[in-house]
Amino acid sequence: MNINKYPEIKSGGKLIKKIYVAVMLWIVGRAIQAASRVDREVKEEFGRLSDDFMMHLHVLPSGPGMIVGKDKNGKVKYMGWNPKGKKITLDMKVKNIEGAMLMFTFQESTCVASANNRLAVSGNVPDTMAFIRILNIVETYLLPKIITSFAVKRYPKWSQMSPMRKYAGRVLVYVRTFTF
Amino acid sequence: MQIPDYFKFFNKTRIVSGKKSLENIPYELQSMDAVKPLVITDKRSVDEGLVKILIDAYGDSGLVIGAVFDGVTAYTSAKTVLDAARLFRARGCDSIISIGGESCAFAAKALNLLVSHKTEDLLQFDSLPDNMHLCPFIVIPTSDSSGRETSTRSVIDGRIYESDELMPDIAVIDPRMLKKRGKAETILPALRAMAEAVEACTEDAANPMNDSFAFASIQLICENLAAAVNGGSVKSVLGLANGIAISGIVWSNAPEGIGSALAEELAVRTGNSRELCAAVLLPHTLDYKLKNTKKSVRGELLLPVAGIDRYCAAAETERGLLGVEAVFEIVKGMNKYIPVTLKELNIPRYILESTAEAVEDSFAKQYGKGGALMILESAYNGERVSGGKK
Amino acid sequence: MEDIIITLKLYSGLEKELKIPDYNVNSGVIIKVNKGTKLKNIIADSGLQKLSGYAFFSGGERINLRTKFMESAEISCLKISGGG
Amino acid sequence: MQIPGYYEFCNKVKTVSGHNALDKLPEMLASVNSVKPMIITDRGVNGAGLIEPVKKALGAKVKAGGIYDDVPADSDVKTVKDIAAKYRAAKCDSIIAVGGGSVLDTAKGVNILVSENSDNLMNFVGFGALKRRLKPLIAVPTTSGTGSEMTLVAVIADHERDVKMLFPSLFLLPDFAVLDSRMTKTLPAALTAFTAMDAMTHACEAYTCLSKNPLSDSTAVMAIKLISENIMQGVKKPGDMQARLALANASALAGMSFSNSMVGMIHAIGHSIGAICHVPHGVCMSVLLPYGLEYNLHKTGHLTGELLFPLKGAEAYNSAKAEERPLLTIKAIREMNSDLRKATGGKHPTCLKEIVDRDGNMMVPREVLSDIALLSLNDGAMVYNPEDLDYKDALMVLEKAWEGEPLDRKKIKKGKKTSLVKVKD
Amino acid sequence: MQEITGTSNRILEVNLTKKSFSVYEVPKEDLKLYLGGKGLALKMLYDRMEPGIDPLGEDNMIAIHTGVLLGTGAPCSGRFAAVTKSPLTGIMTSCSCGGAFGMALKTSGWDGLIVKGKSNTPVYLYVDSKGVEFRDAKKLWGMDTQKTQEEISKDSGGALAIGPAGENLVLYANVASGHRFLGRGGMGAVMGSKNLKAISAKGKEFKILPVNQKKFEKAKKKATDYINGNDISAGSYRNFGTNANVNLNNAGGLLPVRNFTGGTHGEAHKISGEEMAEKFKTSYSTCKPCTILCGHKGNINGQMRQIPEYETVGLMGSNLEIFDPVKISDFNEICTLMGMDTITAGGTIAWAMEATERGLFKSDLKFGSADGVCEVLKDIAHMKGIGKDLAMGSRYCSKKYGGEDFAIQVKGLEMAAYDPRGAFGQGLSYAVANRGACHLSATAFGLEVYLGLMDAYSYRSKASMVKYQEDIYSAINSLQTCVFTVFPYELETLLMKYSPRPVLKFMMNLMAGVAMRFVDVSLWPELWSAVIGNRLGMTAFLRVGARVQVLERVMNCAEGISRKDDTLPDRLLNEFRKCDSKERAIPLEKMLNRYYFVRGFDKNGIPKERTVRRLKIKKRMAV
Repeated sequence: MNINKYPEIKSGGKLIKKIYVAVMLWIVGRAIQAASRVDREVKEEFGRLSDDFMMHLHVLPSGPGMIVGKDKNGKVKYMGWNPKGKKITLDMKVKNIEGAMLMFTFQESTCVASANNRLAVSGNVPDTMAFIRILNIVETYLLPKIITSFAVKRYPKWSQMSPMRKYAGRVLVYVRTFTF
Repeated sequence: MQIPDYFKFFNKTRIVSGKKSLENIPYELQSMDAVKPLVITDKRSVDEGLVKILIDAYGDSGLVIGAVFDGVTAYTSAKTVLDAARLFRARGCDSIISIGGESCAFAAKALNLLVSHKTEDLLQFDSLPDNMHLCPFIVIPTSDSSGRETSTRSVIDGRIYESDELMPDIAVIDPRMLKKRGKAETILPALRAMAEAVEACTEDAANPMNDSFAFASIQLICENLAAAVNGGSVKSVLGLANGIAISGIVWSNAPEGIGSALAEELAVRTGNSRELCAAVLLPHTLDYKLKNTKKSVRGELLLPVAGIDRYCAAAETERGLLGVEAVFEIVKGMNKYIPVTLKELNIPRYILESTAEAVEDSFAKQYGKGGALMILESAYNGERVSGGKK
Repeated sequence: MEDIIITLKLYSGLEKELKIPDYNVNSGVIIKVNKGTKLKNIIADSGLQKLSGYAFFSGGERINLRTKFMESAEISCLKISGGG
Repeated sequence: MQIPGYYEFCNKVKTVSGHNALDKLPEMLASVNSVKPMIITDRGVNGAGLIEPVKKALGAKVKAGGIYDDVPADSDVKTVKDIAAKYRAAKCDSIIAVGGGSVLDTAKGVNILVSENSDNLMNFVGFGALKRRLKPLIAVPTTSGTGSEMTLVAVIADHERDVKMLFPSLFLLPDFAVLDSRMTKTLPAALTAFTAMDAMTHACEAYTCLSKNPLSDSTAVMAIKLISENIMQGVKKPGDMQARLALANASALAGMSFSNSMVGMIHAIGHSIGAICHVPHGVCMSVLLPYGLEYNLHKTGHLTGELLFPLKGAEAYNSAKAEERPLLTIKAIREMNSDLRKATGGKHPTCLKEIVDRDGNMMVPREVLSDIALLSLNDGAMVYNPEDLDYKDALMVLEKAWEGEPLDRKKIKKGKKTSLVKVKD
Repeated sequence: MQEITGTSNRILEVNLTKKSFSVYEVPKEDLKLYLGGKGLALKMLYDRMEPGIDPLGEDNMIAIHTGVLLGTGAPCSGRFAAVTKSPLTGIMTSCSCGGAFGMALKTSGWDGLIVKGKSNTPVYLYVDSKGVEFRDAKKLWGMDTQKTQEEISKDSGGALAIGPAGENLVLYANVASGHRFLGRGGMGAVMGSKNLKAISAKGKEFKILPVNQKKFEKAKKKATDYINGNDISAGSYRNFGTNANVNLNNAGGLLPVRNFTGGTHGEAHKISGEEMAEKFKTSYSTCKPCTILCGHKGNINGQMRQIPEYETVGLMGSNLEIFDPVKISDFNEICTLMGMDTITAGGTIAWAMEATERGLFKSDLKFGSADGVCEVLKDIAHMKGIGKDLAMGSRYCSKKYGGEDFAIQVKGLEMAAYDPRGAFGQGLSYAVANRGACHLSATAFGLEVYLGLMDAYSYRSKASMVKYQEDIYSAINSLQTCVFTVFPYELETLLMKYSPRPVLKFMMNLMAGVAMRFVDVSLWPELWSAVIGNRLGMTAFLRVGARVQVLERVMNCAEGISRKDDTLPDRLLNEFRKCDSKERAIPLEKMLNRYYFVRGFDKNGIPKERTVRRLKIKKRMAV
């Protein structure tokens, strides 16, 4: 039985998926920053978080990531993808690129994803819960109703989010996200 | 619910099942300090592209697969394991992944024994301690799996190696690995797994933990069997595979029943597959137990087999009988695709007698002198055991 | 055209027919032929007639008269038998 | 039993159960080749003389490396550090933890320090920090409820920095869980009731929350069946060993079930009440259980209906129509709470205002409900609850639970209805 | 000396339990459909025996039929056939043998013999024209096969006898007649289980005359000319016996070496027929009468001994890596005296050597060394020590001790001395042969390797070739004449002799089914119809072969045989011979599907209703 009949196999790359996730992370990151200025509830949520709050959501092992946190004077900013030089208080790791694809093609909502053990979160729990609520609100803004109703357990009814607030908010968030 | 005075229960295998579960493997391996697995599989799995699916799932993980050893054959021999061990050491692997049916898992477990103890001789492992430190071992069941992958046993060259530590660390059940099979090839592993689960929970020393696993396994198999055989929808095939994997755990935690002992002996003597013999003997072992043993068959069996509504609708005393009836329905219902009596297999009578004799003594006190032979005879022509109480 | 070495092994009493003095079973008859010659010509040189009754093998496989030899090889020539 | 799209199930603990399962201790120690175990317990357990059977079981052959018995009510870093120091001093090679949830969490913390021989717990926080098997750990639970012998999370508080450290890792699962009925023989009726209802809540929530899976379901049903058949017996006649063993098994099964299928809002709110009003965990659970199920009826009504079978038996399940079953289940749980209240002579509460401490004053005043609601929103368990909860929802549930009346289901803001059974409002 | 023209058609039915016998008249219809020999013997058992009976039990029967040609002086017609249910494989086994018993029985006025029941004391039968005498065999019990025959041949022309192996129920014990044997499948054990030590026949009471003397003489002359003209029968066989195959198989990579791991070996020429002929100065010692003269005897260190046949040399020589012809002859002598099948004994000992090497089995047998083998053979015959297990065959041992992948057997019968990985058609023939891994069911390697008419490493049209050969061999065994007549009678016919080889090769490779129809097999039916009188055409002759094959398959399926059993041992499917650098695996599944289609079986290998009906086999057992 000669050994070299059974060669070593290097793992390939999934470039397209990584690009797609990177773009989505960039959009969501900027959208969070936009929403923190536009939406009252998001502002409150961030208000409750500690001042040096710095969240880093990235895909293992070396996939794309996004960092959102409060800068020196407490404003919520999207801080790109490189964690060097930043003190991360909440580190949310998605176990593999396929898990990230499931989340960002909205086949699995954030809650279902963490229920299915796709995320490995280290950092204190209250911040995580706050971030999940923020993410739900941002998704309501970013995406049409049909898609978000999959991604969220309960789509905010008329009472919680008046249509005026939703559509105006959506416009403002899009504007802020795509203007530098 | 009767709790035995003393019992032990252990399940080392972590079940990860469902969509995109294969992609977890790189992360899981790293969390067990392993980076370079050796994949043990057989030609059929390679031809069906299952190995290719795993390699794609490895994409973007940055990890390396030590090698894919596809030399496992239906009969696992020590030579295959030694070849795999040499490859394992040559590539400097640190963990093992097995893709395929029973024989791949057996070879992988034996390989784990060899490389963890750094030895070349399998025969020195006569009785295995329960606390060996083995390499991380992941099993990926496929459509050929019949349950023994997730059990504590490995059979190499006809020799049995048994230890709690041989159970795989993780069983990854991914729908992409469950290729469509012919009707008989789908039914037989499922019925064998069900036979083992039914036997475990109708044993005298059944304990609540093993019962809950057994009920889960039986329910998964009974609910999904018909759908998996006819339509073969992803959900039903996945359900079936889960039921089969859980039955391996149940089997490892229960003493060997008369049904599986008879099936084993019959398979060795007639060359039929173990799955087929187990499937044919299952209803008749239960039928005999119902009528001829003191403890008879417990009512709770009806719940996983027939579902909660039929269970609650049945009267307390009738449940044992109805449970056995339900099992008969399921197994005999499959007679369009598989033989359901020993007569259809043309098994000569003298082989029935010698099989009964071989198994008789170890079960005599529980099932009486002619018990084994009565089971085989009723399984021969497919009728119910006549001479019993009812 | 460089030469290649063919070792001819004769069985089933062929060495008697060809009257080769003190034929050694292990080493056989060594002939030098140039590369690419067909089996037919090799046989002709060695003086074997009535080709139809014999079977020729090389490297564990049956070869026919038109097989060409590129590198040196060993050829066994035998009379056909019937099994049993 | 619908097979979920994705699930994970793991319980690597070797369960040893029986009336005198502890006699098998030397055998267990030998199987993990440990010769010098260290016993960790708390004053209550030691005082109740529950350590004697353990020592007797160890017998002459095995000499315990030392007994450490002043683990505080909720474990903290300081205790863990000096137990670890004692462990190293006595050169022990395994830990036997005898006690409730906090003793076990402390033991897990100690095991991390001694196995990785470091003394800073901080660098093991979070996922994937532990990479190798730790030294052997044998868990001997003395309460049949927390099920912490089956869970993979250890929670250790750091009082100086007032933060709770979470250590979720499969390597923290104990090697053995010894369910010996003698350990719970002396448990008073009220405590038996709280802990049994705690296990019941674990099982019910595991059956209805998001990462529900076949194995968690069947272990949950088995646990509920064992509890509903044995709880009254266990409370009325503490001496009945068979009931004790059944409750111990039920709590282990419930632990096995919820450590894989996670729990939802009831635990989230329960933790907050415990944190703010220091009410024992089991007490909050038994009160909040019916409210949790009511709140999620439009999402998991059919599952709640299925729970009627293990709770009240086959006849009750069979006689009720599919639509009625969920409400009957909730009614059955409320009845159980009131029966327990009678059996424990008023100690078992049926609503938040009835929770009283030893000397009779109310532990959960009304005005503190809003803080509890706010705190519960940030509890990790909220993720797994089938329905979202915001501040107002949580407050509404707490108010109703305080009063003791059933939820007004019209007020619940309902997301996408997934219950297969149309429960009439 | 009375006379029988054609055949007497009278069969003796002996019941050992009641010690009684009766005469059974073979109906004309059966004679037409099954001719005689193996065919008729099988049909007689098909009518009388139930499926599922214990081969070593009282209800098993042995049917012997001499066949029509025996006693007429036709070339190579000194053979008779016997059929029983084999204790080794649990399915039907049919053997043919060239010993003197056939002639003695035929010339005592009987065409065949059926033995039923079981005698409580050791007994032997004495047959003469009047009937059967049951004589006490207590003093014969324990004697070896040759001594027994001497004792009882004082007043008889020929005898059948079992040795100690048969008495101790060794599952592969054989039955001796002179120094020829009913070899495979354990017929000796069946006689042993009936306490039947021997059967002897007075003989020389009748003279057998063919109905059409003139036509018979013409056919006989033509047959003799073909045999003497063909250089396989007159050349290889006559000069070197069956051991002419040793060098041929060694060159073609078919020789079994070290339990079928290698295909060739440098020292193989030491045990070849050519060198043995010179060394032992061999002379003829054959069946009577025989024209090919393939059996030889020689002076082996001082003693005149029968030269071992090729199968014995292959399986007890090269397969054990023993290349000393004297040692092999010693093993052969022990097996002859004890009465054991050398092929199964060789295969089982080879398994034992490899299992010992791997530590699965405790014995001091080693490849390449002959010491210990003689003792083991004696232990097997007397069921002592490790012999007790080895006496059950390599399938039983491998299931008990492990090592099923290198137990080289199919359906329980050890494989003959041809490695199928060198001739894929032979692999299919082994898998589907009714008796188990037997080479006399279809000698596919003859066409693929020896004559080189087909590509040995392709699956194309191998199924139809194997079916054709199975049919013709079964038909020949139903005349009862020697199967070695296949080469002279077929190859010497005008069409085959003078058609150019490339045309033959092209036809055989691509259209084997069609090409086969052009082969002229008229000589056998000519001989048969000359003796019997009624006409038998070539196609009818081949249909008899097909009928016998399918009947045997029906009886085997009734014992539980199906596609799961039509396979080859793991080693031959998944490992490769040392000499095969291209590592080619046998495409068994493809060939099997095609064979079932060509044979008229269903996907699971069970004969279809239509096939059984068209071959006019009376439906008797549910299959």
